[in-house]
Amino acid sequence: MPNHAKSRINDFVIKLANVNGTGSASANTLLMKAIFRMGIPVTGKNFFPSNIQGLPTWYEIRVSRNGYLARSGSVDIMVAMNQQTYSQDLDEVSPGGTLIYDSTWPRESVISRPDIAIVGIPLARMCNERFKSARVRILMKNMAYVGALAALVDIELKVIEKLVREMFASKKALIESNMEAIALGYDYANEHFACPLPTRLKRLNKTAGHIMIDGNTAAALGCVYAGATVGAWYPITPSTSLMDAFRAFCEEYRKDANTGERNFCVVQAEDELAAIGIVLGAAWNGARAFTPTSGPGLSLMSEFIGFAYFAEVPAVLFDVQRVGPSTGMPTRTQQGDILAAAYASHGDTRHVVLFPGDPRECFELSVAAFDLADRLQTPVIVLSDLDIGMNDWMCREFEWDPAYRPDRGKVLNPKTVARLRGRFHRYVDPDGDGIAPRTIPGGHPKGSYFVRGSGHNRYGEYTEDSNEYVEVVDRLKRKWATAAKLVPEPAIRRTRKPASWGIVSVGSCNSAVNEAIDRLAAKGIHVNYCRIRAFPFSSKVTRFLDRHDYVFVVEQNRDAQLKSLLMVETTYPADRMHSILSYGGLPMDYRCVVEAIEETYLEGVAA
Amino acid sequence: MPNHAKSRINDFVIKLANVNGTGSASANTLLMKAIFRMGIPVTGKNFFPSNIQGLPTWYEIRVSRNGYLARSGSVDIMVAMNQQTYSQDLDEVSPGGTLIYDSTWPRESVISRPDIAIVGIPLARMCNERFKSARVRILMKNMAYVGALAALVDIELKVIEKLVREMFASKKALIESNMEAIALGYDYANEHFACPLPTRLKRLNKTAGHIMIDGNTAAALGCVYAGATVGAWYPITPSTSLMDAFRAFCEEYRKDANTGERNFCVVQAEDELAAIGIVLGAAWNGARAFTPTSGPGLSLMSEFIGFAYFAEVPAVLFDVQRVGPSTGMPTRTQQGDILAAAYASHGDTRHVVLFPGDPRECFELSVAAFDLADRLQTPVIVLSDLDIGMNDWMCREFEWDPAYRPDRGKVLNPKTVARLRGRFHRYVDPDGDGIAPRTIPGGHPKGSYFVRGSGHNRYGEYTEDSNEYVEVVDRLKRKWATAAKLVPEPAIRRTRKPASWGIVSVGSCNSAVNEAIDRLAAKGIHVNYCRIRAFPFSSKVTRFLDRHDYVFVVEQNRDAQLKSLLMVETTYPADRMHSILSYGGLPMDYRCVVEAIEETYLEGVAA
Amino acid sequence: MTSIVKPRIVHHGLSRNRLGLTIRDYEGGMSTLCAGCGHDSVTAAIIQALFELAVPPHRVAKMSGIGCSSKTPAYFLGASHSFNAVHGRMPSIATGAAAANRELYLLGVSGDGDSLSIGLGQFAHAVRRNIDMLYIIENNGVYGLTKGQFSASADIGTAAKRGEVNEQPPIDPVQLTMALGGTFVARSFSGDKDQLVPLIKAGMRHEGFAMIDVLSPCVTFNDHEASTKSYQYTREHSHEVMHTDFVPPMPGIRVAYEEGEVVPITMHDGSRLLLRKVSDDYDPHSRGAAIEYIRTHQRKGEIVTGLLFVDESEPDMHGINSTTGMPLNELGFRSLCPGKRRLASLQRRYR
Amino acid sequence: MTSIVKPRIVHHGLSRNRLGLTIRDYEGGMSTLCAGCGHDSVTAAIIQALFELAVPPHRVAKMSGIGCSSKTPAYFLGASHSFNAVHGRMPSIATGAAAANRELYLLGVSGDGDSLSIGLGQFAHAVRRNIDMLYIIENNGVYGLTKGQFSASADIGTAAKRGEVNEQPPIDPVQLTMALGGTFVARSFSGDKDQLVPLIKAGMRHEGFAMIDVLSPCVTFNDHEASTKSYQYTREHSHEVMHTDFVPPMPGIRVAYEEGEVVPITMHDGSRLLLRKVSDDYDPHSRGAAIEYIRTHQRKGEIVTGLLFVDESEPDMHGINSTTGMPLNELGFRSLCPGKRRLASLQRRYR
Ligand SMILES: Cc1ncc(C[n+]2csc(CCOP(=O)(O)OP(=O)(O)O)c2C)c(N)n1
Ligand SMILES: Cc1ncc(C[n+]2csc(CCOP(=O)(O)OP(=O)(O)O)c2C)c(N)n1
Ligand code: SF4
Ligand code: SF4
Ligand SMILES: [Mg+2]
Ligand SMILES: [Mg+2]
Repeated sequence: MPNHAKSRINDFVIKLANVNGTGSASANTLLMKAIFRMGIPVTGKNFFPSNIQGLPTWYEIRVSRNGYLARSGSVDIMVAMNQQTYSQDLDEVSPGGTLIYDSTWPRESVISRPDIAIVGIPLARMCNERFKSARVRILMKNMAYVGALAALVDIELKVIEKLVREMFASKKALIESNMEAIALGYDYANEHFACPLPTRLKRLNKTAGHIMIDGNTAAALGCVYAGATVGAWYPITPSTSLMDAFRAFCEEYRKDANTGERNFCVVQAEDELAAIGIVLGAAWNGARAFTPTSGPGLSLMSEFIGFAYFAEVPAVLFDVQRVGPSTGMPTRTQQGDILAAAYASHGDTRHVVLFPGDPRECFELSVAAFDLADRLQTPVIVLSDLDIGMNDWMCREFEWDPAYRPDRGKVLNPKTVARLRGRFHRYVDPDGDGIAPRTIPGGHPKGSYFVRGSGHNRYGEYTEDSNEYVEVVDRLKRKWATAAKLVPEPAIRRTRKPASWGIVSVGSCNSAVNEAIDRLAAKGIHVNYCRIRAFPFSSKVTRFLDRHDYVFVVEQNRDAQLKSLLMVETTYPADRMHSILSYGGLPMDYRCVVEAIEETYLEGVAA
Repeated sequence: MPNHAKSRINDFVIKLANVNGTGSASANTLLMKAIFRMGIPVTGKNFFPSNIQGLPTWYEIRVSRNGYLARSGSVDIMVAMNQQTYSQDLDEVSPGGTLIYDSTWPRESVISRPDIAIVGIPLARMCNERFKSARVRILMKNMAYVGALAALVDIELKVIEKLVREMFASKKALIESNMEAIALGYDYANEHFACPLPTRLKRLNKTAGHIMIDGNTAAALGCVYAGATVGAWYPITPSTSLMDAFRAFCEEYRKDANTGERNFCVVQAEDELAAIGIVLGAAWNGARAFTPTSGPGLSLMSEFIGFAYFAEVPAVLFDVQRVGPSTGMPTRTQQGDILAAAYASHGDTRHVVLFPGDPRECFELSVAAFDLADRLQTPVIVLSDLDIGMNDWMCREFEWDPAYRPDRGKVLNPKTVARLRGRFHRYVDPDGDGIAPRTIPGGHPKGSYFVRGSGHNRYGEYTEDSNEYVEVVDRLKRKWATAAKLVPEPAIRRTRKPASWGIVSVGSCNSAVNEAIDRLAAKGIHVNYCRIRAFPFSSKVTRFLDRHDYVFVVEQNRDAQLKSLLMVETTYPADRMHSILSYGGLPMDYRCVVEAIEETYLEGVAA
Repeated sequence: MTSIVKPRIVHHGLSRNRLGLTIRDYEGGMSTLCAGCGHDSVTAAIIQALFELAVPPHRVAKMSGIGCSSKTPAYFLGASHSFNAVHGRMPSIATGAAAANRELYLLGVSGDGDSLSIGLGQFAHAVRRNIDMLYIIENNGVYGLTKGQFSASADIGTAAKRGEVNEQPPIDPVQLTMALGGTFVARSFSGDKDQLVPLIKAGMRHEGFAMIDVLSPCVTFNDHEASTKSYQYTREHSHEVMHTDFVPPMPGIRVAYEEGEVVPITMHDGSRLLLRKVSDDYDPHSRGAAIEYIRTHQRKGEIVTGLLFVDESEPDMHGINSTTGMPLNELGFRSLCPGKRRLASLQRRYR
Repeated sequence: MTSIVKPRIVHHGLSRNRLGLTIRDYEGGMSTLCAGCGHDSVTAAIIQALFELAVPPHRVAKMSGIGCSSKTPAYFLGASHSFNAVHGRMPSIATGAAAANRELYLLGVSGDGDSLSIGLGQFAHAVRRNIDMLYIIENNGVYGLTKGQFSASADIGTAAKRGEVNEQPPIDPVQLTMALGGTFVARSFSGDKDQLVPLIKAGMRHEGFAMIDVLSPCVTFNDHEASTKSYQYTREHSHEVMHTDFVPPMPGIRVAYEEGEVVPITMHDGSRLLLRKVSDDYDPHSRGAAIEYIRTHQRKGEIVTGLLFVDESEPDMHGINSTTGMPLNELGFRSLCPGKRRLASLQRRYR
């Protein structure tokens, strides 16, 4: 076996090419978790088709002792389990890398490249010899490659075993067979190849205090912790798992053990128009309610979102973005709904948008979203994406402040209503912050009012009068100014050196940008970084812009939507913003940021 | 009778305050048409409630020998037929003006203002004495005030009579009774007051070659002339009359007199999502198809609009804007859907938008919309509004070039397909303009392809591949650049004097802006004017901007949507654009433009 | 400007209900519908029924979509909360309201356009979920508010009533709701207060989705000769010289008839409806028999009115969900938030 | 990348239809559905039926929404035009296509999610308009593509099959279509090619809206023990250590039975369906009798299959509209544009 690989400890990429529906996800997650438990920073990205069984699917594990979580663009070890994609997978291996394949059916002629190592392991044959049922054989093949990798890159077997025990805690019989399969691969690799490879792992202590979690689960947890009781949704990839997780957590924490009674209500709506309607109906009644969706759902909800803006009904929406336009590539990631979310609906509407940058922020910002929605009495859209939502990210453990109490905003309780001198008027702004106190149906007779999206005056009465209408929408504008003061501040990262260039970005670009900044710094290019976490833009965002001569706006869409929003909503000159765009549907690769900025830098040096 | 009025010939405003459902619209239109036929430029604006019967409704007729059609803000003669609104109507009369009311029930105590003339005419009493049925009496009261006005402002009776004859051509019996009612009012006024008033009409010759028509009728006519065969819609104010008119024209011109067969198909859809779907289904099959709607409908259509953008299906939409957000004030006008139309749908989508400035342009641009939709294979949204769509505007007669043939764009007919060397591939761009030739179903076996909004490659095949997807959306961007070259140019008006200031505006602001420019010029303030007629912006728009130091962007919405679009889509510095906004739902009043510009001017002079 | 405040006259000596309230306390703003509109009669029946039921007005949430019918919640129960949703989407608002507060009385008013065209999907799924609410469809066969286009229920009357359009089969909310498994299905006529008031009371009491299809004539656009047709006619056949915006004053249609009786109703356009009131001994507990009964009489040109089907045993949405008894919107935060300690322990799964 | 090109093998000696085409000419790309998926059997039946009908493939337009079922048009009639619409909106695309070209054969394939949840409104109104098309619902009681949530038709099988969820009454496309006035209503089972092929042929020939509800098991998410439940289970009860993404290979379910016969079908999850094929002498021309028949057997737990109702006399959308015989998309511009002279004369009205 040729060995071109230079030693790369704790810094490489394993990519696994599988067939959808063969149970490989469990094996791949197991791999990633084992690395994580060895204290080594790791991330896993899943590239799966919009299909249930039979099509190609990939899983990319990046091991990075420096804690870089973005895609790096190189593949050091390819586990090629899908004959359909052999040649493509072969091409992708970086020079000096290794390709592992199932040599039950030898393919030496097809699979060969002089600059990489080819490792054939007869996974199917070994599993077929050892296991009887067809079903089990398919599954065990996956475990067998886990074993082989364990030997090749030196994953601690006891870590794997512990994971397997946890995995099958409820089906003990399976523990043994799985461990057997792992041993098959492990032993074969050890016997036939010089294990471990130079590209390998070595225990570190860098994952303590961290967890591996996906953003949808984290957001669901946020909903539970924020006290949401009503969830409504229509299934759509990649947002479905958010509601699945919410339900699961609620079954665990919100169900009476004795009576089986639930103190939550999840409604699988007939479509997205109904889902947002259910949220508005519940929120009008004072429940915290939310709906997860993706781009097409956001489009369908837009009439109702405008309604909620004008009638001032709180609502929390999660748009887990996938590739658009139109129905798009449902299993690919993008940040293409920024404008659609910010200005959803016809007429003069604008909405609070939050941009979590990782699962931890999905948790935190989903709690913030409920507080903001209640405080501002308006829809808040949490703009996540497939990469954050469905991939496992390593992040710091979530914290919870036991003193936290929901900010329900200006809600008059029945007693206060009873004490009101005059009548209750829904849209009167007593404090000048644009926010009018509301009441909850069923509370007190004096508190009743008429919610309508059609023209209403400050008293909540129907109107078609110009001045009355203008008064209401002008107040809404005032409320918008208040929103800018309440939303989460941007995350700012400053270089140690003085820098006149800045990067502005959002959401899942974060890992790529952070890595790029380090690598640029190594080349002597120093940039500051402002990760926007909310729209409207707070003054900190505009201050960041104003302090830099030149700003790179990094985002994952074709049309520079974040930059467009900055052009409309700040006074920063457009000709000082430069777009760095990545919109092919794969999680962002840090190199595109490095290259774009370096190029501009070199142009500047040359000029 | 006091007479404070100074003589104002052919330059004043009559406002008629009525109760909805009492048949006043016919009388008011009659008045306006009579003035028009006297050769005097005139315009009529209808302010009606979202209601069928019983609520207040107003009609404002502006007579302007200079041909100004915008609202002027003053009311010289008020015809107060609605007791509910007496005091409000009284307040609105400009000093020196006249108020006419039905003195059957004298109201001298309520209706009095020292600075205006009050004219009481016992309309109800006279009609009750003359006519028997309750129904006829209600209707005739309206005719009686027409007669009174005829005497007071000197409308030629023979013009009125001719109109009445045309109106009731099919019900001759009514001609006499209507003329009788008119005579009642006419005679009473002549007997009791010094007729005509100083504020009055005098025949001119300024309406030859012009017609009075509303924009929806004009747009419908454009659809007929462009050869549209399929129309689908869900009724919504203020767009409904567009499809009503299309149907009526088609019944006249497109129905076989012998067989009764129709060569058009209008589908009243179950909602707007279905309406746009029907349009796409028809357009995919090569028919010219369209749907009229308003803001809420546009929101509901947005998923499908994005689909059409990506699948490249032509479609023509008319959004007759009403007040937003949400369901809004359906009977008031606004330009609030500019951003919603330009960027409709989630993902990276952008759409061709046309902005007619009057009914004549509704006609012309609706023909252009079909040509552009076919040429660019994409949705084209004609953004009209309630003011243009439902009010009668005086405009130059429409012209038709008999040599016109529809531009069906790149459609391969079955013969061409048959001759193709290789296979037909739907999304290959042979000419570099971003437009790929299409075929029509049913034509030729070789021409078949799969329309999908989900990821497809240049061949039209399903894909989830990054590069293939990027290739397609990059071509769509190329197509967008082509669109900018094909769309209608802006209308530019230059002052004779050198001007460093410009006005940019769209649609129904036109009359107000034109009048404002004249009035500013009279004050020595000279500005050029660019009325944008399409998005994407053609190079002529950017050139106009670049040639001016300072630009006022005049539009009818709160959020400066046109200005936002200019900020995003041109390089003109945002700090050199100043918004002039009018968003109360009434057609724009020229004075707000004059005042804003004058103020800036005076500031500049002072500085 | 366009909303009219109704003079509030306190009548002494008005009878009072269990709560000590008079019928005035169940009224709302002045109607702005056309004189004689059937919807106003339904409003009156709702006021009467809720007064008799002695529901505290503030415990009722009124909901509607868009249309003349959907405006009516402004005309009754002025002291109740109300939600005027976007067109066709009231059922989802109701679903959310029910989810948040299972103790609120939910009363929805919709139109045939609102429920059978744009809102058909939401309507059907609210039925299927058995949301605990009363849902009244004020069915006039037209889109009143947008000036008289035919709705999907057009042609419920005599066969030839509206010319060619009757070739499209009407969607009958009663048969549709039966097919969707509705648990309370009734039909009435707006002018028949004797029947309507008890039906509304029964519907309010029903635990689950109660649908009452109320035939409610539109005096303005159902008027064949004077308006619908002439409206169409003006548009289609004559030169559009003038707008027609005249709504002749019309009286509402009233009717009173006995159980088991069949009466003809003459509509404003001269067409006739044959209403059959189910007789005293009609058993509304069999879905099959109800469907059979409705269809049999339909073949004879009769429209059956009354409580046609009811099933009190089906669980509503909360029953299916096993939701806790206390309204969700009243649960304290402590009972909802798993807290700091649990957060720490549950995160072990993600290591 | 993810689309697989099917090897095209020319078999000599394959039988040819009237047009001289072999069955290969009616095939499409290779299916990417799960092995054993009922939808693949429907695809096969469509191929067979259209081959036998000898329809020129390019005269057929295939349409669908979104879902596993809606993907299937890629797997048959590769030489036909096709339109894969957004979720639930295929009926409106079909309506527009029919409007533009009345001579095209329209063949729509949808799922129970696509047609009965998000698409219910459009489906109902396509039925009501009697659009001339064949509309197949591949009904599996779940949302296959989004991984097995229950659809609105869930629980069509035995009563206890899916636990608590069967408290929500399923929407039955057959009864719904009957209630909406559908003119061709049939039901079949994906594995019953003998019944399905003739039904598809009849549906293609029907002039109006032909609906076939095809029970089409989802082998992956209907599998009680191995997948649906365990999928739920993993999510709800155990710590989410691992993703479950394993789809065990399954064979498709086949069945053959005679007219008038009742057969039990064992589904992948072990539950049973009782199918009853209408007998030879069943008369599908009475709507009332058909409803009665379906309901009677439903009470016995039987699902009736076959052509249940047909009415050839109702006009389709074009009949109602009196549309000209030539497809609208073929009319010459001259016959559509009134021309310069007429424009001048008609403008006199606006003076
Ligand atoms: C999304 C949307 N589309 C269209 C409309 C216009 N619209 C208002 S009411 C209405 C129909 C109402 O008909 P129905 O529900 O029968 O009420 P009715 O007026 O007859 O009582 C329509 C189409 C709207 N408000 N919103
Ligand atoms: C607007 C929108 N919402 C949700 C989805 C996600 N989605 C795709 S397929 C599907 C359900 C499909 O179910 P069904 O029609 O029964 O098809 P099956 O897969 O069971 O054959 C859903 C909810 C979508 N594509 N678009
Ligand atoms: S238009 Fe018809 S439905 Fe509307 S208020 Fe008038 S009578 Fe009633
Ligand atoms: S998930 Fe179910 S419906 Fe989808 S392809 Fe697999 S078996 Fe068929
Ligand atoms: Mg109606
Ligand atoms: Mg399904």
